[in-house]
Amino acid sequence: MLDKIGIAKRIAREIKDGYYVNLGIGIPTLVANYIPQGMNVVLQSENGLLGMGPFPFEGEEDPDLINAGKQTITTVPGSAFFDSAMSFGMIRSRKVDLTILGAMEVADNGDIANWKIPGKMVKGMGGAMDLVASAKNIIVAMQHVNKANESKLLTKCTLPLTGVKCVKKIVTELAVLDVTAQGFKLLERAPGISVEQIKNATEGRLIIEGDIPEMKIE
Amino acid sequence: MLDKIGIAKRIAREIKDGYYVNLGIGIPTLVANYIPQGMNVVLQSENGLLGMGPFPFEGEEDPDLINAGKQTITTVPGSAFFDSAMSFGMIRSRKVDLTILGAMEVADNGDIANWKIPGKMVKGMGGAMDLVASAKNIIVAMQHVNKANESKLLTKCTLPLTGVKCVKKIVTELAVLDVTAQGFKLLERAPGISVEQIKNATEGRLIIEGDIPEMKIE
Amino acid sequence: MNKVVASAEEAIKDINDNATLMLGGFGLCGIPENTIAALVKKGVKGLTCISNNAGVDDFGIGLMLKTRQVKKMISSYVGENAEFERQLLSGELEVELIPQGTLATRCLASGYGMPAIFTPAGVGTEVAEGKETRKFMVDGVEKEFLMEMAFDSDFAIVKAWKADTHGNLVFRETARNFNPMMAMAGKITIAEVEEIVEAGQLDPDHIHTPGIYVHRVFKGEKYEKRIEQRTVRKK
Amino acid sequence: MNKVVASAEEAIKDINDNATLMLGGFGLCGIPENTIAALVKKGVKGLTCISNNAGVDDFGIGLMLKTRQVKKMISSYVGENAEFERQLLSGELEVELIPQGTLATRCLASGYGMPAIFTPAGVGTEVAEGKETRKFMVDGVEKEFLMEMAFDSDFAIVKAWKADTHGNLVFRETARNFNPMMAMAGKITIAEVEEIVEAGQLDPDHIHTPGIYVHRVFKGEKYEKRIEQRTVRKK
Repeated sequence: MLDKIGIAKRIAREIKDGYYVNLGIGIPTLVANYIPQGMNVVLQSENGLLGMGPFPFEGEEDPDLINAGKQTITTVPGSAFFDSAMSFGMIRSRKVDLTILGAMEVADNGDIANWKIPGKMVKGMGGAMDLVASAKNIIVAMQHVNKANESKLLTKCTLPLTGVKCVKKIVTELAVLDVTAQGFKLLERAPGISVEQIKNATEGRLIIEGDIPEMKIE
Repeated sequence: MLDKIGIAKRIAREIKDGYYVNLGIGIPTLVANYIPQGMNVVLQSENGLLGMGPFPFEGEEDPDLINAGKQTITTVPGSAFFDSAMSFGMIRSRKVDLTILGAMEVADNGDIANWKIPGKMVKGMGGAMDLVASAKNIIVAMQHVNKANESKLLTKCTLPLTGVKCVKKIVTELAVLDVTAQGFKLLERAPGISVEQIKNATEGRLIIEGDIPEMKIE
Repeated sequence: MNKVVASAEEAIKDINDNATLMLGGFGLCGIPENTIAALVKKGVKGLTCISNNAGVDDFGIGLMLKTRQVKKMISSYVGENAEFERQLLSGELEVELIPQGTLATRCLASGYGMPAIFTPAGVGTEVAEGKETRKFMVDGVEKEFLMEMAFDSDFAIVKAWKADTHGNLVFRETARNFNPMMAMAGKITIAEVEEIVEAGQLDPDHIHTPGIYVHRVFKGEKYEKRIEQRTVRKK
Repeated sequence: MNKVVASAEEAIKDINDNATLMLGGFGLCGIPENTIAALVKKGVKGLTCISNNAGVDDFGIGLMLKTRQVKKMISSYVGENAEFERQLLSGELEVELIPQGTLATRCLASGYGMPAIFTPAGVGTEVAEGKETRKFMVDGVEKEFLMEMAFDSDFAIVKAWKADTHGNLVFRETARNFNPMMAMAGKITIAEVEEIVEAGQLDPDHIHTPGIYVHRVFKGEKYEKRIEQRTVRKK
C-alpha cells in the first residue's frame, strides 16, 4: 500500500520533459518534490505564477509571493507573474499540459467530485472547476476507499460534481488506473496489493486485462 | 465659413478637464493642438497608448512609437502602453470620455458612414466601428456638403454604415449641431454663415429654435 | 489628471450602505487592507462583496464580517473563517460560490466591455443550474460552455504596489491576482498603494493597469501584509 | 524549457502551403520582419493571414503579396498597398475586413479559451450580416451585440523586443499592439526578437507574454523597422 509520499512519487513519473504542470492542494503539492532532477518542468500556480520554486528559507518569506494553497513560496529563473484572468485564460486554452489534483470521488466515466459534502460547511470550489473543465490531461491523487472502507471509485459519483468526464488517470494507495470509455482500467498494483484487493475496493466498472504489474517506485 | 483649423479649434472647446479622448485621423488629429494649456486631458491612441504627446523633434523619431494614423509621435509623462485587446477593452467599457472622428455622411438619427464607398477600393474600417459602437460621446468633424454641393447631413445615410444612432454632435464648416431624437438641432453658425445657408445645406431634419448665435473662436 | 486622495476615508467617502464592492486579493495576499479598515470604521452595512476569498477571522474581509457589514459574498473559496461559517449557517449571510476562473473572467468582461463570456467551468455541475449553455467546436470536438455575465459593481477596491499620480498601477508578484481585472471593472475604482510616484516615474511599458481605469489613489497608512500559511525550509 | 531556435528558417520549418497564420504588428510597427523574409524565401503558398494590416508594397506582408503567397487576408485596414489593391480587384486575393477591436478580441478569446465573444462593433452594419446578435442590458439600457468567434490559427508569428530562453516576451512601446494576443492564440507560436537573454534576466513582474504561450524564439538577423509616416516638428 502506498502512503501519501508514495502516491506523489508515482504521479511524478507521469511528468514529461517540457511539461507545464498545475498542482492542486494536498498530495499533488508533494509531487513537486519528486520531479527528476534535470527535467525541464514549469509549475503553474493559478493565482498568477509560472515557475514556482520550493518554499523559502526561514526568514525569507515574502507575503506577496504565495501559491494557490496560500503557502509562501519562491520562484525559479524564467518565472513570470500575471493576473488571474490570464492564469485561467491559459488554463482554459489548454496550454497547461498536466493538472494533478485530489478527489473525494471519481466515477468510471471520468466524473469527479471534490468540492462539496452536503450538510457540511462548503468552502468553495476555488479553481478546481475551471481546471477540470479545461485541462487536457488530469491525474487524480486520491484514497481508493473511505474510512468506512467504502469505494470512492464509483459507477456514479454520490457527491455534487466538480466536473464531468474529465479525469484521465487515478493514482490511489492501492493502484494506478486509467479512465477509459469502458471504465477504470487497472494498470499497476501498489506494492503488496493484490488484484483481488483492488477489485474489492472498486465499485465502478473495473477492467483487468492480463497480468497487472506491481508498480516500481524508488 | 470654417476651415479645417477652425473646425478643430471649435471641437477643442468641447473637451473638458479630466477627459480621456480618442482622436481619429484627419481634422480630429488637429484638435490636439488647440486643447487649452493647463487642461488635464489624456489622449488615447487605439494602437495601445494613453498619454500621446506631439510629433517628435527631427531626428528623434522612434519606429516603435506611432499613433493609430501610423505617424511617429511622442509620449507625455504618465503615459502607459498596452496591447490592442486592452485598448479596445477600455473603448468598449466606455472609459474613453470623448471620441472625435471624421465622417462622409451622418443621418439625423445619429447613424454614421465613414468607411466605404461602393465601387471604390475599400481600405477597411480600422477601429472606427468599435469606437462608434461603444463611445459614450461622439463628435464628428465633417464637411457639411460634398463637392457637388449636396448635403452630407441626411435623413438616411446612402453609404454603408459604420455605426447606428451613435453621433452626438457635429461640427462642420458651416455649423455646430446636436443630434437629438427630433433630428439635427442647430446650435451655432460659423462666422459669416446664415441660418438660411445651413438650412439649404442640410437634407436631414433640422431644428432651429430661437436665435442661433455665431460661434466664437479665437 | 491627478487621482491622488489624502486618505482611505476620503477615498471611500461615497461608499454607502448596500453598495456592491469588488475587493482584490487572493487569500490575504494583495488585499486592500487600509480600505477595509476604513470601511469597518465607517460602518457601512448591507454590502455585497465580490472577492475571491473572505479573509480570516481577524484580518481582511473577515473584519467586515465580524461587524456584520456584509450581506452577501460572491467568492470562489471562503474556507478560513469561523465567523463566516457561523453567519452562513445561521442564514445571516448570503453566499454565492463561483469558480475562480469564472470570477476572474467576469471581472475582465466588465472591464473589457463584454456583457457575457463563455466558460466550460461548471458544466454538468450545480453551478450550471439555471444558466444558458451552448456548444462550440473546440479543436474539432464539440464542447459545452456556460454563458456567464459580466459583473456590475459600484466600487472596485484594489491594492497595488505603486501608482503614479495619474492612477497608473504596478503590482508586485502574486499580489497582482484579481486586482487588475477588478480595477478595470469598477464604476468607481479605488486603489491603495504602498508608494505614489510622480507621473513619468513609472516605465510606461511596465504599467499593469492604465490610469484610465482608476479614479482614486491613496497611499496606505501601514501594511501588515499578514501571511496565511507560512511555509519554509531550513537553510 | 529552452525555446530558442537558431534562425527564422528553422522557426518556420513546418509552415507549409495553405497554413493559417497570425502576424503581429500595427502598420509596419512591431511586425515580424525576419520571419516574413524567411516565408518569402521559402515560398509557401496559399496562406491565410490574420493581421491588422497588409504592409506596404515593398515591406511587411506586402512582400508576400508581391510573390502571390497569400490567398486570403483577414484585416481591419489594408490601405497602403497598390499590389494588394490590384490582386483584390482582379479576384486573385480574398479579403475579409473586420473591425480592429473585433480582430484583437477574437485573438484574445482564442488565447483565453473563450470560443466566442460579444461586441457591439458592427451592429447595424454589413459586418453584422449573417451573424448572431443578442441584446444585453448595459448600464440599465438594452444594447445589441454581435457574437464573434475566436480565431483558429496554425501559427502565430509575433515580434517582441526581448525574450528569455523560456520564451517569456517583453514588448516595447506601441510595437506591442496585436503581438501579445496573437502570441496567445497560435497553435504554434513563433516569436522573433531583438535580444534573447537567459532565464532569470527578465523581471517576472514585467513580462507581457508568459513563455507557456510561446513555442519558438529566435533573434532576428537585422531590423529595418521602417517608419510609415515620418511626422516631426522642428527643434
